[in-house]
Amino acid sequence: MELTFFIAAAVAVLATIMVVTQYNLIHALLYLVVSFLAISVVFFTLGAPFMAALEIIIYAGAIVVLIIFVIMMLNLTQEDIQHEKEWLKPRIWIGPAVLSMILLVELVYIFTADTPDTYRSTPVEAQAVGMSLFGPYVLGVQLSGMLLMAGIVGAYHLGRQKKKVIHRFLERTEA
Amino acid sequence: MENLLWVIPALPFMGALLLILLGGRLSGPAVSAIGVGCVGLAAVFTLLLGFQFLTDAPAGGVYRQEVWQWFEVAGFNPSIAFHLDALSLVFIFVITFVGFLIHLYSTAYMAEDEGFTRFFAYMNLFVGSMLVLVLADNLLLLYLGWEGVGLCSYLLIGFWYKEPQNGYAARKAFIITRVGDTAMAIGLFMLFQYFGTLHIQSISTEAVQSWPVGAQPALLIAFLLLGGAVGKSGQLPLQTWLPDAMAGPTPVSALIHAATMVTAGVYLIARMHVLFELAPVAQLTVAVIGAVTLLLAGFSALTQSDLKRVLAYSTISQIGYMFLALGVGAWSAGIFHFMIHAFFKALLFLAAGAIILSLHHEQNMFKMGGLKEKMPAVFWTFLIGAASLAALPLITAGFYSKDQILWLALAGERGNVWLYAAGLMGAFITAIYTFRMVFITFYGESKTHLEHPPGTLIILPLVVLAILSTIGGFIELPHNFGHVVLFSDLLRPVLPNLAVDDSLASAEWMFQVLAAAISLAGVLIAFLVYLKKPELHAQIRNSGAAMALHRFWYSGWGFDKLYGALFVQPFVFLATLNKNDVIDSFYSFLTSLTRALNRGLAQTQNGILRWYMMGVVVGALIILTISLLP
Amino acid sequence: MNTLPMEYGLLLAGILFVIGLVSLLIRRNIIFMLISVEIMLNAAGLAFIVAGARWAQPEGQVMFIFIITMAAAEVSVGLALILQLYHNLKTLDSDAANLMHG
Amino acid sequence: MMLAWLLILLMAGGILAWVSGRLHAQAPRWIALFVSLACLSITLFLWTQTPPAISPAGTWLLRYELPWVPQWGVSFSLALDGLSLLMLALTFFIGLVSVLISWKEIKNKVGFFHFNLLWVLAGITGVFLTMDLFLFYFFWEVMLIPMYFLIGIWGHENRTYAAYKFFIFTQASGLLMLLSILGLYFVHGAATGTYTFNYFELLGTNFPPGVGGWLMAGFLAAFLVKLPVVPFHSWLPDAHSQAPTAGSVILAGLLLKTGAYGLLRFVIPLFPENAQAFAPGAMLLGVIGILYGALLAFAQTDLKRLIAYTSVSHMGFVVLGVFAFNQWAYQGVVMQMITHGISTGALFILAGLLYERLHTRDIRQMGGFWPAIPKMGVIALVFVMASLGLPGLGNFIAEFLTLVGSWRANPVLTIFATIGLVAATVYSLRIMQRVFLGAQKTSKGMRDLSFREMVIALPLVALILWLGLYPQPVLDLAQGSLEEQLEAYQKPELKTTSPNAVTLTAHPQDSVHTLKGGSHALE
Amino acid sequence: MRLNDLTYLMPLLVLVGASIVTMLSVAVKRNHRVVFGLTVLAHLVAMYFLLPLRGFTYPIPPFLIIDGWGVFTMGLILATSLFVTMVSYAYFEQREERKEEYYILLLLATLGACVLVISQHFMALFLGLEVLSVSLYALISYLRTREMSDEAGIKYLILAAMSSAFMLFGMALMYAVTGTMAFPEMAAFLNSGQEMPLLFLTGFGLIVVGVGFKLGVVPFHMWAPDVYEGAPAPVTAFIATVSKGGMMGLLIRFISETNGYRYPSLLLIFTIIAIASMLAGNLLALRQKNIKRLLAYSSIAHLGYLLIAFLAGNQLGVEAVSFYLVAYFITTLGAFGVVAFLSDNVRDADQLEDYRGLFWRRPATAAIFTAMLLSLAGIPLTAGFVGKFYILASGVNTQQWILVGMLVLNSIIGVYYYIKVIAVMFAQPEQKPELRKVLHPAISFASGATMAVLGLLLVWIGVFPSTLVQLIRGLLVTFMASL
Repeated sequence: MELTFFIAAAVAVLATIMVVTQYNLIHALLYLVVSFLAISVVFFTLGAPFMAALEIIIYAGAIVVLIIFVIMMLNLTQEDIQHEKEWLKPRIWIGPAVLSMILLVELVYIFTADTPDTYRSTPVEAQAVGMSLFGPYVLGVQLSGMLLMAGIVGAYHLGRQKKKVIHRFLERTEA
Repeated sequence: MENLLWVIPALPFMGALLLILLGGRLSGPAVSAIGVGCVGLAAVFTLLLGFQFLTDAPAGGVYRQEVWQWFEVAGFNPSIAFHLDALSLVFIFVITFVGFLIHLYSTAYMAEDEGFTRFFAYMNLFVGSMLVLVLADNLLLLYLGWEGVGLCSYLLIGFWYKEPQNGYAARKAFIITRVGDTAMAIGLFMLFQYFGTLHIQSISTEAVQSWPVGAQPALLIAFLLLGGAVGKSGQLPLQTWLPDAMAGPTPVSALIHAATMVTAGVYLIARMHVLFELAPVAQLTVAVIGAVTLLLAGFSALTQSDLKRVLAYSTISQIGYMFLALGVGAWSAGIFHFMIHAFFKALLFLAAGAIILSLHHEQNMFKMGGLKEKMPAVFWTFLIGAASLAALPLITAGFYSKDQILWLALAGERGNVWLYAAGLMGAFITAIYTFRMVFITFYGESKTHLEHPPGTLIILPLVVLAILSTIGGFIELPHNFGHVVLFSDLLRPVLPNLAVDDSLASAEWMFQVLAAAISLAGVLIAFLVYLKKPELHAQIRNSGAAMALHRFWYSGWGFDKLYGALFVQPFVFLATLNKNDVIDSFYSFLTSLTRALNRGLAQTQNGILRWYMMGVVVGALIILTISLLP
Repeated sequence: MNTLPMEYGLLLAGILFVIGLVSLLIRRNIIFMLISVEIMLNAAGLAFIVAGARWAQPEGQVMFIFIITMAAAEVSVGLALILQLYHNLKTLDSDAANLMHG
Repeated sequence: MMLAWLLILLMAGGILAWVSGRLHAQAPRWIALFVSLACLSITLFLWTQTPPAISPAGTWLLRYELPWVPQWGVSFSLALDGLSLLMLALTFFIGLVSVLISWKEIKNKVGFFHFNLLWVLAGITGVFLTMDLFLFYFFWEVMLIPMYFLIGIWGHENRTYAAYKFFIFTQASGLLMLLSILGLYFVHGAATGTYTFNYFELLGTNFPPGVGGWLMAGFLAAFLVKLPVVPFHSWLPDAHSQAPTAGSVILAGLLLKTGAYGLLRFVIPLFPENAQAFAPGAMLLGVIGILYGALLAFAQTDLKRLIAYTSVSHMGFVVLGVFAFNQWAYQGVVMQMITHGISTGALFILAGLLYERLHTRDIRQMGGFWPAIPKMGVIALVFVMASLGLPGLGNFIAEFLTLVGSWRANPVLTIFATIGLVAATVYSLRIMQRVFLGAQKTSKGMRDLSFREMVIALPLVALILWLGLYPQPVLDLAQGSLEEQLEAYQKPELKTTSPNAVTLTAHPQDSVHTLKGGSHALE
Repeated sequence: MRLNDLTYLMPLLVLVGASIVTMLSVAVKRNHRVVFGLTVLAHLVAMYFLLPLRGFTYPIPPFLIIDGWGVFTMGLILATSLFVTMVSYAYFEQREERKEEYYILLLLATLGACVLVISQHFMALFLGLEVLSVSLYALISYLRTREMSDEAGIKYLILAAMSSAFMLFGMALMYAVTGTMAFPEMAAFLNSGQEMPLLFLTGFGLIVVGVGFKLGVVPFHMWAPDVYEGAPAPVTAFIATVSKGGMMGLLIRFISETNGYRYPSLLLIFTIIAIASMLAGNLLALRQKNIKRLLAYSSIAHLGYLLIAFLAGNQLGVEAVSFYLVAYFITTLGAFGVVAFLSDNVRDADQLEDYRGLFWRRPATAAIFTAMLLSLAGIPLTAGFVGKFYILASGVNTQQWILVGMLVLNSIIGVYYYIKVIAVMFAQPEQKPELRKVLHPAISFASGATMAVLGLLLVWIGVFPSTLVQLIRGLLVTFMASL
């Protein structure tokens, strides 16, 4: 089990690093899916099988696909990959990376400063999750409904297009 | 009658007020009537009151009248109250009477001037202030008069304001006297601190009781009051304004800068004689200042070419004599000389004014000459005045008053030989420059054309003053020579008598002869150098050292330059340097600092999203780091 | 089940979080930014799962569900916005979107 | 209630004037004139009602109090004593003059102008009347905005800058005072348990060591800036010279006086010991102000700026006197407040009249105006002389009393202050010389005072003469309140015997709960 | 969840219901006026249901708690939102965009803010916050044809999501330490423990990032000017008030419940943030020529002021925060109301030059704007003065001299730019064409009336603060008692 965790964790980290360093959006998204899959394995090892499923279904399944749809709508080309290359110069990433690394070091220090605290991984099954979700936290469910409603209304309003976007060079006619 | 004391100063004030308020609407004669009439009436009242004072002497020798209480703060309660004793009587007599004559003279002198009304308004205001000064029963009221005359002096010196030079002279006079006044004001603060009042009589009595001779505070106060006195009276070291004050119309010079105002210092010292007697060092200083001043001014007078400036320096010099007298404790002698000086100096100025007017405002003696025939009346009166100034023996009043001072400077208990020598030397120089003036102006060849000969209104005051300058001396004669002591008797209740060194008393006649001889010698030298052998004069002048000396004396011993370098220039320099206020630039700096900060910070708002996120990360880092801190 | 220190799970979450953060900071493509945010949110979710597992409570998982919900709502609005922006700016460069500054 | 009416009258009048400006161009003027006249008459009526010499027991002539924010211990508390009455009389007199002087000068936005004018007066009136520190600060700030508008809208060419400067300086110092007011409030509350801003209750507060000084510093900041004292004066020349005539008159005549009033009314009675400790420093500041102001005044070429710097110089006497702690100096200060208000106000009026005629304030372009405008010349002469402290005019009494008093407190500084009189002569005569004497520079458009202008000028002359020759009514009126301020100094043992056991950290128990773990003090 | 709870949740339910009803009505027929009416009505009804909740402390475990503080902040949020709605009508009427979704989003955002301030559980906090945020994303970029609007939206979205991630991570850490997400239990855990675990503190720090972002304080402030500028003026008003105020309400509840004042490092963090916010906000605003950005910077500074009172950590401090929030809300609403009122259908009236001589063209509008600016500057006769006074009082009371000193310094800097705007309004008008096409007066009636009410409120509170003080004290008694 421990080994599974470590392997999955390593895969997740590597896949995520690949996401960050890819120039091609689609490739990056594929790595992202890999990363999500690895994380879902981690969920299993942590005793949250239901969440592992949700991770795959919603993140990898829904959200990534949504993004891919949009990318398709935007009609990206090789040119854009070139742009990505240009944009990802060391001059640009060195500063943020250093800052983030400091942050990481601090986090690592904080996580390891206390004496290691082990736990017994008793799995929390889907039923328990469901019971609490629709028990004490039912208000939360309702609120997330409102959250989704806000998202939908917003996306509906913003996403509306009078004309389909063809290409930025071709399209001249929109209001 | 004594209840009408307030009328004397009130009359000229009323005149001034009338002239100011109605000014534009009055005709020339009406203006003269008001201007001269008020002073004349004041003179009449003075004579009446003086007559009553002399015949029916009041208890304590004082008339006092409180008009109203000025103000009262925590026991400080000066009044608008007048105090008439012998000393002030002498002064108000001179002020109103000589003042009246000069006013009269001015109606003719100023007749053509566009500021005729203004002139009389100022003059009346001056007379009023001066009367307040000498009649005041407390020092604060005295200070009011003191500053009031200063103001009038300023206004009148700058009367012909279109010339910037006159304005400059006027301001110089005001500011320099103000320096002295400041010292005096501090003296008043100290007096108030010690006595809780500024009432002169109370101070005089209490000072004697509470302080021994030589007491520190008395010394300080006496010095401070002396500061005021030297400022007003044009004594060293504040004498520089007086020669320049001649920029005013000549009657002004006669009244203010010769006869009355400049002697206010003498009055003050005489008034506060108690303090000076408690502070012998201060009193000695008075004498020394007097002696030095009379010499310095005398030498300067020797070199002047402007008729009025000669007279101005001679005024300084003569007031030096008065100071000398006061300094050696010859109080009544000083006051006596004041009176006589008022007569003959007014006379001289008025006569000079007559000349100047006739010569179309020409003041340079060297451009005159030969006026003896052209204006005989003026010549003779001028000559009488000059004789009095030069103290020609026996016939002139000046001789008696000056001789008394000289004698007491030597023989008085506080006199010494050095003071006497200085006085004697001064008398010699006086004689020289006086007759230098006479010879250059009236003798020799005529260089000018007489425009309008002086009229009656001009001659009349001259004659009256000439008479006074002659006979005035006979009311006080040395005890080995007639021994008339009317004047000192009059003053005795007010001013202490001076004990005379008996060892010298027998030799008094010798010194009188010496004094007479000295002045005659002076006249002789003047005659030789300026009339008989002008080439001698030129010879002396052209020698190098003499030329330098001449220039030095001519400029009044370089005091103007000195003060300019010491005070005026640094002040002006600082002022112009700091015109825009260095402190302000500190605040401007703060403003630009915030501006710079703004500019710097505005750079961070560059609109780039990644940069904003960096901000968040930095913030998170800082927060985490702080959390990590123990 | 065997035992595993909680710190390992948190470490993984932390590492993923920071990678997401780095990506967010260095990427100029707005879609990449959105993806990076998803990585970060996912890392936070992971941390909740770890914490929930530690206490053997369902709360961690419940929270993860809410996080996913929020991520979905946000991505939908975000993508709509990106479309709109691309429509206006013709680029996905976030640095180009700086009409407003100063 | 009478006191509240004054405020209501002014404020309502202001609004009315503003509104009426839309109906008729002249209406605001008449309304403002009427309002200020009414206020002046009320004040004078109150004056006639007071007994000639007020016994120390009954210093307060009128009191009016309404609860305002009872939760904080703030009340709408007005009170009138001799000092305030004098200040009110001055306020409304100057107000009246300002209305009259603006009659022709202000041509646009007349309604709004008079609104601001009356509201400034209302703020000043409030400052002079209020006996609640919160309310005091309130009015202190109320003065500011309308004044800002007066300068900023109707001022001269550089008005915006001047208005900012004025506003920021006074605002900054005012905030410091607010801090001190609050500190005082809490110190007093912690010590006695009653939280109040009431002046009478705050009197005699004992301070923990070191605290009193800081609290006083806040008050001083506000008052010294307003006064102003070098080196906080730099707003003044700009504000004074850029303001319209009425603005300059009110600034010099009234606004500066609020600083002096604050010193007398608040700093001295509230912090007797600290004030005494600070006295030498304050007096030194005063002397520096006198001399520095004089030096700067001499250098100026802008007439209004010159006059403005003379204010700096003259206000130095006020500081000198306030910290001398004796009757003479205090009476001198009160006289200085009044006479300076009149004389400098008059000088600003003259500058304004000259500006109207010449459209310049540069004295290098003036000169020799006497023959053309002799009336103005005479009046200028009077006030120039007042400015240099000529006896017989009110300013002399003021300065002399101040100096007499300060001599007792500190002779050395008094000597330097007295030297200031010489400097005053130097700059004052410069005005006369450069404007009225010398060769005539221009005669274009020079006309002498009109009837309206004479109506303004003559009362000013009469007043300054009256104050110089018979100031007793004014002195009597002020005496009672001044004695009260001084009482603390005559009985110093009262102040020092009670031990100061209270510390600030003791928090009020009745009104302030602390949250869990709250109420910390940051080190 | 009991049935009884529903009465206490009525205000929230009304908002939820209203948003759904509105959405349905839009689905049937678009009518701006009807939607507007519905929204206004919803606010009024919600406020009506809020009224009886005063004076109780009613926890609805595990998520929510209704107490004085919650009622106060909710009331404030509802009222503010109502004013925003009122101002919005005229603003959106003249734009050809579809207007109706705006009101749905506004209602949802208000709902989120309300949940935020009464939450006592991380989940409720998170959900409330996200409902608010997600609605705001859409609201900010609502005028989607404006590039600036889109740009502001995307900036806000990315940054908000990022800060949410930080916050979530922090919450997870705290949860990992304490094993609970409810505030009371968390407090219990902390009170039992001797020392605050490092992990907990870290979690707290990361939450502060999220909080700081929403509050718009330095260094999380950089979005503020861009979003303020890009968003439609009413939305800007909403962000400046409801979003920030909601977060402030939450912060006070959270810190006081979990007893955060004990931890010096937390106080140090907030002190630094407060000082930096005051300074940066005011300095940045100094030469700003864009009114909306200027107000954004000023809001950064004002949040810094608020933190001073927050840091006082006693009742006086909470009172001060409450009062200041009210004053600040009124002022901000008024100011943005004026901006919205003057805007035309092409762009918002956000340039300083648009205001030149406004006083002589539209005296009433200019007077209200002047009053608002003076209130921001803290000048008497306005509510802002009393608010600032309150804050100073709380600072002086707890002797936070550094903070108080900074407040004074910053007020002075602040005065400059507020006055600058006023000066421009009072400057001589230049020949400049009227900025906007004149709307039918009836349309802007709602805006005009709203602004008049706001102006009156401003002066009323400024002159007679005691009513409000009384109200706040009354409400806070239950809050204090609940602790």
